[in-house]
Amino acid sequence: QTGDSTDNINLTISAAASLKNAMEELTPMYQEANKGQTLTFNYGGSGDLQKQIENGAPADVFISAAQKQMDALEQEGLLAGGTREDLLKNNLVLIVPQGNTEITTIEDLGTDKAVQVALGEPSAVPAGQYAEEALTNLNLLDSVKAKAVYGKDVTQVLTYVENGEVDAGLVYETDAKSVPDKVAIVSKVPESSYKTVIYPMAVLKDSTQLDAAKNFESFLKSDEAKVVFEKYGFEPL
Amino acid sequence: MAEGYSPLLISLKTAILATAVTVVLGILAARLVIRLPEKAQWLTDGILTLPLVLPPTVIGFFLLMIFGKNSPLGQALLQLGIRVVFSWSGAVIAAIVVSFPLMYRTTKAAFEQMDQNLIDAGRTLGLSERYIFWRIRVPVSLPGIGAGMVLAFARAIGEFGATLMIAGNIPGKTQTVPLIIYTATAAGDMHLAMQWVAVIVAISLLSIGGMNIWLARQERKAGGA
Amino acid sequence: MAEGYSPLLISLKTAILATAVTVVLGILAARLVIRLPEKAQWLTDGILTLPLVLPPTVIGFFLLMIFGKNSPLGQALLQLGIRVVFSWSGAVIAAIVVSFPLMYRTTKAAFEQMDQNLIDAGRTLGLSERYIFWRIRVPVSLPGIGAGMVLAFARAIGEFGATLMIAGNIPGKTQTVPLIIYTATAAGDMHLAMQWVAVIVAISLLSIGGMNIWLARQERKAGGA
Amino acid sequence: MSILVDIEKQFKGFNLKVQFESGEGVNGLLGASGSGKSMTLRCIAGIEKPDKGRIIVDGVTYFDAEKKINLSPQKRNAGYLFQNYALFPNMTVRQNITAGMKKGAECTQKILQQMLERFQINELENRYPAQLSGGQQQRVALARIFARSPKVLMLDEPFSALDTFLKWELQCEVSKILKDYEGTTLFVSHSRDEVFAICECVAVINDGKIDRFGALRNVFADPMSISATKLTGCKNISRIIPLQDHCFEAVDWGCVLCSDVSLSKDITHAGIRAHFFEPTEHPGENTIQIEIENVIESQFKVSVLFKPYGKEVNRPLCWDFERVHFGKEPGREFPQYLKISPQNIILMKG
Amino acid sequence: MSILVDIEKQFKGFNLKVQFESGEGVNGLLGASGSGKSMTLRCIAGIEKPDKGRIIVDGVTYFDAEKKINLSPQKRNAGYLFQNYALFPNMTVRQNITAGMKKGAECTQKILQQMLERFQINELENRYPAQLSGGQQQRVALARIFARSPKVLMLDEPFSALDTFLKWELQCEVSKILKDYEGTTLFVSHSRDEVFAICECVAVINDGKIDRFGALRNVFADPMSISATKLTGCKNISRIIPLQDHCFEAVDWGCVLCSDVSLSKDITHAGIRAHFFEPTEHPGENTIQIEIENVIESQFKVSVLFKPYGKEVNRPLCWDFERVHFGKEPGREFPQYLKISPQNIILMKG
Ligand SMILES: Nc1ncnc2c1ncn2[C@@H]1O[C@H](COP(=O)(O)OP(=O)(O)OP(=O)(O)O)[C@@H](O)[C@H]1O
Ligand SMILES: Nc1ncnc2c1ncn2[C@@H]1O[C@H](COP(=O)(O)OP(=O)(O)OP(=O)(O)O)[C@@H](O)[C@H]1O
Ligand code: MOO
Ligand SMILES: [Mg+2]
Ligand SMILES: [Mg+2]
Repeated sequence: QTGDSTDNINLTISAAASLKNAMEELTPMYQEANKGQTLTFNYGGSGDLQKQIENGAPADVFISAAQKQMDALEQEGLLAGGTREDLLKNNLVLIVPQGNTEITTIEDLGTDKAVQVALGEPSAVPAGQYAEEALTNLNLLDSVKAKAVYGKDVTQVLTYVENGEVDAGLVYETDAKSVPDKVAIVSKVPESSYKTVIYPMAVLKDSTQLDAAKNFESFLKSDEAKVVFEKYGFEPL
Repeated sequence: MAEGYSPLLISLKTAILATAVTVVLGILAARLVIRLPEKAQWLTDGILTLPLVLPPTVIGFFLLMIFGKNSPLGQALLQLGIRVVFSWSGAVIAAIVVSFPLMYRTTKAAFEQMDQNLIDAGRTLGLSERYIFWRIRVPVSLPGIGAGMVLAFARAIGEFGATLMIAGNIPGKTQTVPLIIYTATAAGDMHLAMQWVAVIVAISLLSIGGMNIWLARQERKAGGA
Repeated sequence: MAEGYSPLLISLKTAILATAVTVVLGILAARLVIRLPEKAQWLTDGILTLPLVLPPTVIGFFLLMIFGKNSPLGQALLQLGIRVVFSWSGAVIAAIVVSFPLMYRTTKAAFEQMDQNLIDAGRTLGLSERYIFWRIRVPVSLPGIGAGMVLAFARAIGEFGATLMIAGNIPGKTQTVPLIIYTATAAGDMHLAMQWVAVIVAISLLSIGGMNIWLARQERKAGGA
Repeated sequence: MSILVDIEKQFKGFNLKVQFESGEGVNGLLGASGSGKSMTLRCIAGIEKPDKGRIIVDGVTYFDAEKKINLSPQKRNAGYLFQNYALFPNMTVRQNITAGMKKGAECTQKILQQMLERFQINELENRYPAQLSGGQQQRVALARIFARSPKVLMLDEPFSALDTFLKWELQCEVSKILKDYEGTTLFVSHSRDEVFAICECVAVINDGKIDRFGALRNVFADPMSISATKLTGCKNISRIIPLQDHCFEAVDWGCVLCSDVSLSKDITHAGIRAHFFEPTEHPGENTIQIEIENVIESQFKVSVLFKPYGKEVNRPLCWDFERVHFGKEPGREFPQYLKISPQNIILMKG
Repeated sequence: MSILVDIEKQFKGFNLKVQFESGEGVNGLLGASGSGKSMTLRCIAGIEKPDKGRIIVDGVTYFDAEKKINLSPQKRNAGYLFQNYALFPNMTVRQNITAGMKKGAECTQKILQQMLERFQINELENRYPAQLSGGQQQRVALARIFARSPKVLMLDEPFSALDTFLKWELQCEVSKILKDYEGTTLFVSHSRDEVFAICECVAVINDGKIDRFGALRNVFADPMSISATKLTGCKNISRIIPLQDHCFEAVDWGCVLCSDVSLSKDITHAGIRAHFFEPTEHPGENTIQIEIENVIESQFKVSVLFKPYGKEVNRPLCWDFERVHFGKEPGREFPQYLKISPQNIILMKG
């Protein structure tokens, strides 16, 4: 199964959509260093990516935005043994529309200062799951739930905040940094209040280009890649 | 089905109201456009069909721009105490926008297929253009209008991307069946998702069936034979 | 527009092929259904309209179940070297499925609105049902069929949820304009997203305009006057 | 060739119950507006399905309710000229005419040319129906039917939209074609002259029922029913009270007249065709002294409305005669008496 | 009331160029199939727009190409009976009839009842057009037009789908209505008798152009053009070569005949109506010795096709005469000569 020939290698990577900007910067770097190899990305929600892989999508590498999907694939035996690694960490931050100075701490979400709060749909959006966990642990959930608006993805949460439709929102730091002019980051959500957000990656069992895929994994772990990830707000592990 | 039946009720209410509005708007739009010179129609057609082409999320985004806090219209509405964003009215508006092209285009085609002689006869009988339109053109075009209605209703019931954006996904308020399906699917709860899919399938079979029967009766009433 | 023009080409190729298939399928389906007793039609109509009601993601999910490697069909196709998941054919299939109800329902309405006398005349002239259908019913119903085509094409061009699911979002291969809009939005690159929105608006204006002109010419050829 | 029709069909407010049998030749179908002529043809063509009965053409059962046979229109090979033509709007005149013809390149062309000439539509070959006048459409529809030589030919008022001259020419053409034609023809017409010129047998249909069926001459000479009498063009009809012998009192005209045959009991009405009065200056048998009420002059004809002298009648009688010199002003002398010969009195059953 | 029409309109393959002016009364429009009758009416009704010219009714300009006036059909108040009826399929007979009437509860009901009775459609009040026979549809269309008393009434073959008896009755009804009617009526008909019974003036239209316009009697007595002669029902037409005085050689008949007026130079054809021959047993002026080719007998009429004795002709002449006794078998004696009086010869310009 691992009969890689050195040239004409084309890796398909199913990656969480939030990685798109970073990956676009990394791709030429990798292809420069590994002549003859090309990278193809398939971006989507982690849950969708998981379902595609389960149904035979021909991907070589999977980078999920949460452990849950990776766990599922591992249990189903779809990962190549020993290739799963944690790649990145992301942080949950509290954001407000640019110019809003009322809200200064996460506790303000429980007060009248916040009339409506945008969150990711907890069952669908990983960021929403973590946000709920954090709010629970901070004893804010009951008061926030009544004013919560759930977005189907992080982008939607961002859009609401950008447009001032809500007074605050909880998103990943990386998402907040993708629109620096429009939203202001008030603070990181206390790390102790939620399980660390890990982006795991793994090579898939059905990959016919195991070596190249592993090589790509190690490239993502390299120092030059770390610089790029940091630039987009990730915390490389 | 932890959420109980409210998504079902919200979906039905939204779709019914939206379809009603769309039907009227679609008929009026078709009426305006068929009077334009043929040369101008490609542009109006292109523009009025846009909501079908654009991804619903993009439509939702535009709606947010139009009705949001930062827009003059949104501001004005807020002054009047009307909030479209995150409210049921937002869901209705989203459903109207996405279903409009279906109603409009189908109705227009039905109008075009009609026997021009009947219109001419109406005119020489001194009937006003309005009367000719509502009492002759519309009834005679009923199969086409009915098809448009069915499509619009189906689209409104299934609408999800734009609704989510402008109306939010607020359980008991704006969470429609497609939204709950989406949420469940995304969460990997296929069991719940499929339950709601079954509900939506049932709704559409029943409602489309009902509409078909109603339309057939109207036509029989109107068309004789 | 780092991706260059390929999303545009992919979108156009996909939508054109899908529309072609949908037009044929829609016409055939309408043909079958209008022959059924009226009582049976509410069911077929309901079922054939389902793809419009279901959220595209759910459709994509079902398609994945049908064409994925875990299904017998998917297995069989794989044996033949055909892979639907993550391939362009998947995008085409998704577009066909979502646009089908529009073509079907509009065409059926046009068929129903037609003068039954012409069909009867064809029959007494000994013309085969096939000839009557293709050479009389279809040409006479051209306004309706054209409307269906325009709607189907628009829907195919705008399709996104189901495509994402079954064909993936692979630049240069399955990434259509709506997908790049989605990806750009998801990555917060509103500028890029709006550029592509402009592209899709332009496509649809041009193509719908073109179709209108083509249809008008066909009708003029066919309908006299 | 033979045709047997024995069908029933119910509508809300109208019942069709038609029964006749005929051999080769041209059968006229006379009937008032709304009496069921078109419906009968539609049943034979297979467009409408009767509720009961059967239709057998040349030994082939087209329809039999009991045996559950219902041949498709295509298999019936019945040429039906629709009252409203039903031309295909998307086809040119040529395409319309050739559509129904069996394939076969050469012959198709020849027949097409023949039809175009026969029906005088040569120059319209490439037009679409929407670009034709009413009469032109009717001729194209005729050409379309004749182009495929069907087994049963059903013409529903084939000349109604044509001017006199053209009608006369086409009537000649069609009657020539029909002479050589081996199938059965059913010919619906409102014009007695047309029926007379073309048909051999006539069926008279009244309110959905066949009132009278027989050879043309017999039906016209002795229509027997009131509806048939009216449809064959008799303008003067009166209720009667039979007297002794061959005579009767015409109630509506207030006079006594005699026939040359004896009156059976079921005779209730008598009729006199407006052409059959003979002017005379002397009283006599079957002779009425007249009092003129009105004179209507038309191109070749004068209609005199009169009543028996000194009587009150519900409705005047009508005497038509031909004028030989056109343009002579009225003011002529009319006779004092009109005579009707006994063999020209039509007797009818109510 | 007055009407002035002076319009032109071009089609591919057909040019309409119609010009006439008339006062109150009923104007017949006679013309062969495809000659432009319906098109003219459509232009007046405002359904088609002429390319040039003007239409003025009762002082109101309906259309004037130069002044860019083009009144909407609604404002023209012209009642146009469509050749194909154009009933609204979604309305009942009652609704169809009342649709065009000005509002006003009581009166509407009264007029409706009157129309239903006049056109004998009382029982069909609640039917939809699809449930009516051809003739019933035509009557509903007539009722719909008459119900709103328009200023110009345009009837396009109003009785074409009716049986003889009903046609006769409705013709009486319509001519009664038209007598009291204050507007102008344009009446398209293919039936000379109908035109004769109803119209005061006649316009003859030939290939898009008005050939002849004048009082009914004048046009029929002296049609002047070939097309008008044909349309007024003359079956015998021949090219002529003028000789001295009032006489000419009839080229197609191979004989010499004389008229009672002198022949102007532009006379190229002569015609003899088939009814106007008089049988005689002696030779004489305008008398032809005949050789019978064929005898066609119809209900009340005998047509004898003959040629001058011993001559070869392209087309036989036709002599029609009325039969007074129906049912007499043929085999009668025909005369040896036919005479035609000079004043009954029609002279035409090519
Ligand atoms: N769908 C229907 N429902 C009820 N009655 C109907 C329907 N269709 C036709 N009829 C009636 O059936 C009768 C016969 O119709 P048909 O068309 O055969 O008449 P017709 O003899 O051809 O008359 P015409 O000379 O006027 O064409 C009419 O009285 C008509 O009103
Ligand atoms: N759209 C068109 N294009 C070209 N020619 C046309 C068009 N419409 C009508 N014509 C022609 O115009 C002529 C006049 O048509 P019109 O309907 O006025 O005839 P008509 O006198 O009413 O004849 P009919 O007695 O047969 O009804 C016909 O020869 C017809 O072929
Ligand atoms: O996998 Mo996501 O797009 O970060 O929810
Ligand atoms: Mg009929
Ligand atoms: Mg006409």
